[in-house]
Amino acid sequence: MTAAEHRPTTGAATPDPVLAGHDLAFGYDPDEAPVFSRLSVEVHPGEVLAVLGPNGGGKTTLLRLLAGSLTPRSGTVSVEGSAVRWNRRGVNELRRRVQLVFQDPDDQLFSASVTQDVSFGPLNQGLDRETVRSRVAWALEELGITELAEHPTHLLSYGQRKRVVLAGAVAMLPSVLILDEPTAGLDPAGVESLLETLEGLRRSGTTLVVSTHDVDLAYRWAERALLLNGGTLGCGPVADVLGDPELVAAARLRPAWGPAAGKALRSVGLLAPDAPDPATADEVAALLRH
Amino acid sequence: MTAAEHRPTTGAATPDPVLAGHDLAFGYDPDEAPVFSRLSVEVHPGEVLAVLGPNGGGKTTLLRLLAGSLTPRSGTVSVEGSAVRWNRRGVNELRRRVQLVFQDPDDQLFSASVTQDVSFGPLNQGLDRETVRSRVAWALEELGITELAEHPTHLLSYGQRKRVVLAGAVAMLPSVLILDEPTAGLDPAGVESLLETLEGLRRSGTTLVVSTHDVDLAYRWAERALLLNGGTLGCGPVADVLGDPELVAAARLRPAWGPAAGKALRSVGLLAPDAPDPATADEVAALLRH
Amino acid sequence: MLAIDAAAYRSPWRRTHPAVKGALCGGLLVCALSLPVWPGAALTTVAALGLAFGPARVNPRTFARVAAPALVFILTGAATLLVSVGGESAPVAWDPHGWHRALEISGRASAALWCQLLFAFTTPLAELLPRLSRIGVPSALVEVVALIYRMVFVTLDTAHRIGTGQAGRLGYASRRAWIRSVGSLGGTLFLRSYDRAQRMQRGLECRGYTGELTVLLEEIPLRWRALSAAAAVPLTVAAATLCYGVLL
Amino acid sequence: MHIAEGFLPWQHAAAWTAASAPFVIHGVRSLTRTVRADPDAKLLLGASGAFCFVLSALKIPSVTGSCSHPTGTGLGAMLFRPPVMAALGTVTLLFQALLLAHGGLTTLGANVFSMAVVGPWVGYGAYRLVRAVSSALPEMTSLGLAVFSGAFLASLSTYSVTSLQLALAFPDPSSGVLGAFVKFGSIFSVTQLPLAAIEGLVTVIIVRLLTTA
Repeated sequence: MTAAEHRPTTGAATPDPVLAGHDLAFGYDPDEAPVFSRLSVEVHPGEVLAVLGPNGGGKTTLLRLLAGSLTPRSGTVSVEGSAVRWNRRGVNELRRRVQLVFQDPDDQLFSASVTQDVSFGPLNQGLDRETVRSRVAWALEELGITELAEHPTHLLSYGQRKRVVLAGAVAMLPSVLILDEPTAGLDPAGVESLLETLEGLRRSGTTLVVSTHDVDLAYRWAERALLLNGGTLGCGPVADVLGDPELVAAARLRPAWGPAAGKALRSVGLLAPDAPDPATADEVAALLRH
Repeated sequence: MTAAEHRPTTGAATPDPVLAGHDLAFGYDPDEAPVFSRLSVEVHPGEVLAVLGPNGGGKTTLLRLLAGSLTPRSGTVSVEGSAVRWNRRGVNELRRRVQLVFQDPDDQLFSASVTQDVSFGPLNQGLDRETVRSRVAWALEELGITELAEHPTHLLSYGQRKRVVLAGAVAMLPSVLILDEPTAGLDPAGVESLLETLEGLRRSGTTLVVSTHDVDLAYRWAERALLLNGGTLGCGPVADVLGDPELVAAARLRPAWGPAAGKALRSVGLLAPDAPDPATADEVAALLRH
Repeated sequence: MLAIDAAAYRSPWRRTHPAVKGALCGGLLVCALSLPVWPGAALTTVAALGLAFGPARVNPRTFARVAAPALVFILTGAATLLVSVGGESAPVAWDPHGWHRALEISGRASAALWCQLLFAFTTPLAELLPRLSRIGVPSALVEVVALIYRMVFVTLDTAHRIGTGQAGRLGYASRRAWIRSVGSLGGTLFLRSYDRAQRMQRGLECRGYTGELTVLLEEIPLRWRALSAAAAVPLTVAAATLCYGVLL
Repeated sequence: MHIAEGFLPWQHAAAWTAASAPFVIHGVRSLTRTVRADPDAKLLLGASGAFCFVLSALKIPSVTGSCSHPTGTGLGAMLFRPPVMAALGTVTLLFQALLLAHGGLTTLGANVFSMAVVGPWVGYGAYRLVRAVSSALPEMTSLGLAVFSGAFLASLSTYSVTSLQLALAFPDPSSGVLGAFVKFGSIFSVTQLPLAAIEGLVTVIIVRLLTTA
């Protein structure tokens, strides 16, 4: 579950990004100042990239640009090495490889039954019915909601609807899955169980980009973090970015307990200078007792 | 901001509750098992009571029962000492004194402008226009959104909408303000600023009942906590209830850092046995350096 | 949220092909409307209610609650037949034949109502609507109707929450407040619906939407034996009624 | 006030279905044409249809102290034009029959005729007429008057047609269809006249919100 086992890779020579935005500029209203300009970001294959920042800081806008749901005023988005052309064909090519799951599941659920809804994306990819059927079954299995296959969508709970929408994206077999606030509205147990599912997806090769307000969550799960507030405040390994109290404050976030406790423990010599920060309160307690 | 200064009062002889539920039972579907049965809760004047538990554990149901927006199958709700009668008149009397603010502000915003929306409740109370006008001005002032008075509601940000809805409840001058997940969807800076506002309301005499998933928040802000999962798991001063890892786990919540760190610090002698738990990572760090 | 809809998804007949239920309930409906009321409507009532509370396991309490408004309409409507107006003796008078007509019409209509409810309580719309394109309804219309069905629940949910919020602020405490509340609720719902459509547009575009809402339809095999068994019920009712007429 | 399943003799049910059919087919044609020209309209039509259904499920106060529901036909016609309303109204009535047991399937044609054809056209006509006549008045007054008349008359004409349908099916033994119409009309008018006025007021508030937002 924790990202500890993945972390060492971030220090190595970075592989070619699977998805990248270069010098992106965007504004919703042409008469007003853009949400951001000259924003660049790289997503490495197999990683979890957390995007953090205050409301209105541009998180959702960036995710939508990367998924082809908005067209940048300038700059380029590249997927698997080739730049996206902003015509219908180019955008559809991008959407085949990059799937965006919105925060509100009701924005993406349109069908009355779960199986019908999940089949929508694969059918749009032009797959034959038999392949679609097996994709749907696999996606439901992957999300742990096989038993909901025959359920009507309007009788599902919020958490279940979130999973159905995720299954709809997963069934399209994207290289990159972008999730806007996937844990919003879930209780802590729901968050844990969703994280386990997402971790399973990542293990089977999906790269994840996740926006969140939860610094602690990003800290223990993601490899790299992008701090956004109208522009990039910082981007790099979570320990560097989220461990920097000034950066975190500039992004109007609450500092994570882990780095703060780690810093304090190191300063009193209870933690080696190169050891990772504790990820939970229990780890702090163990170090103290030790 | 922290509740430290308020905590000592909880040890004193408890005053008469301003709002209480006794042996409440409720279920949405008459053919199915109730959400809970025989649930009792007391809210003391001037306190902040935090209600915590998993999604589906009955938090929102309890809040709605206490605010008269659901009728219990059995049991009584008493406000300021007198039991509520479940006829139209009795329920309206309850609603005059107890106001419930929903999690999603869009559920309570339905007018074209902020002033119109905030004046809805006071107008329904049958107050004359002059009184309504001054109530609205005062409520907007109290919520720090006087400058939004003439704004159309659909152009407000999420955080602003939350404040407008709060102003709409506050303008009715309730004795008790019940807030369902007031911090959900806000970024950390937004949470801090909302807490300051709510603390101001509490100082001017409003009792607060707040549901949340955030154990750390409840821990540092509320006096008492009620843990709910289909029934009461525990109710009492936050340090007792949220400091008990077993109770917190039974409510499927993430344990608060404060009590865990406090316990560890006490066990190594860095914190006096009767000293309060640290409320932030910085306090832990300070104790360690000390 | 909607009692019939929720019950239809729990129905043991949910997996039966809609055509089978259509043959059964439609056939019974034809019996109720076209056969002599006695014993046609009575036999239809027995068949429809027997199937509903027997094999289809419909909850009688829910059934009664849902049927009540329609029954009230039938009874008030039938009651008007008891009197006659504008006669020569008096402006309003009892119609001597009124009882007979009122009884006949309420017997017929209530029998028909049970057939309608039997179908509604056992057939989720989600499984009925997509099949409409197979019987020649334009696919664009079928897609819009299926969307309406999905969005009805989202909109109902919104309406319910806003209504609860208004009630909490005493929005239904007086008639005046009530009218004000319903008005602002209706307006808000329209704006939300519009907004919802736009957001769904964006959300579905990300899933490759280019104008067609094609989905995989769960296949329900149409069994001829089931279809003939279903058709046998109305045929039996019809035969019994006709025999009764011939014999007496 | 929907005519319940089986209440009309089958000949009447068939005749009203035939009478509604051209309007509904015209509405469906214009709807599919809209969708074909602009596929994005599909989601908007879906949302509009859902709105019509939910609007007719809202509760409004009635004279007896209990509550009733608005027809929504006037507002629908003013928002979406009568042809589209014929299609959306038919879907709404079908859903009401299958989800709420309000109105029947064999009586669908009769109900469509009163609620998705006559109501919308009368409401729309009244709205346009009053708008034209009151153009000299201040904009908000003119709009308010037109919207009230549209919604009030749409609701009232809907119930008048329903009464007429019942009268044709069950003529009075001594005074015929006219007497029966008076009979059904007077029973319904006790409740429906105030309801139509309330629906008019509610619709004015709705439109006012829509024009300011």
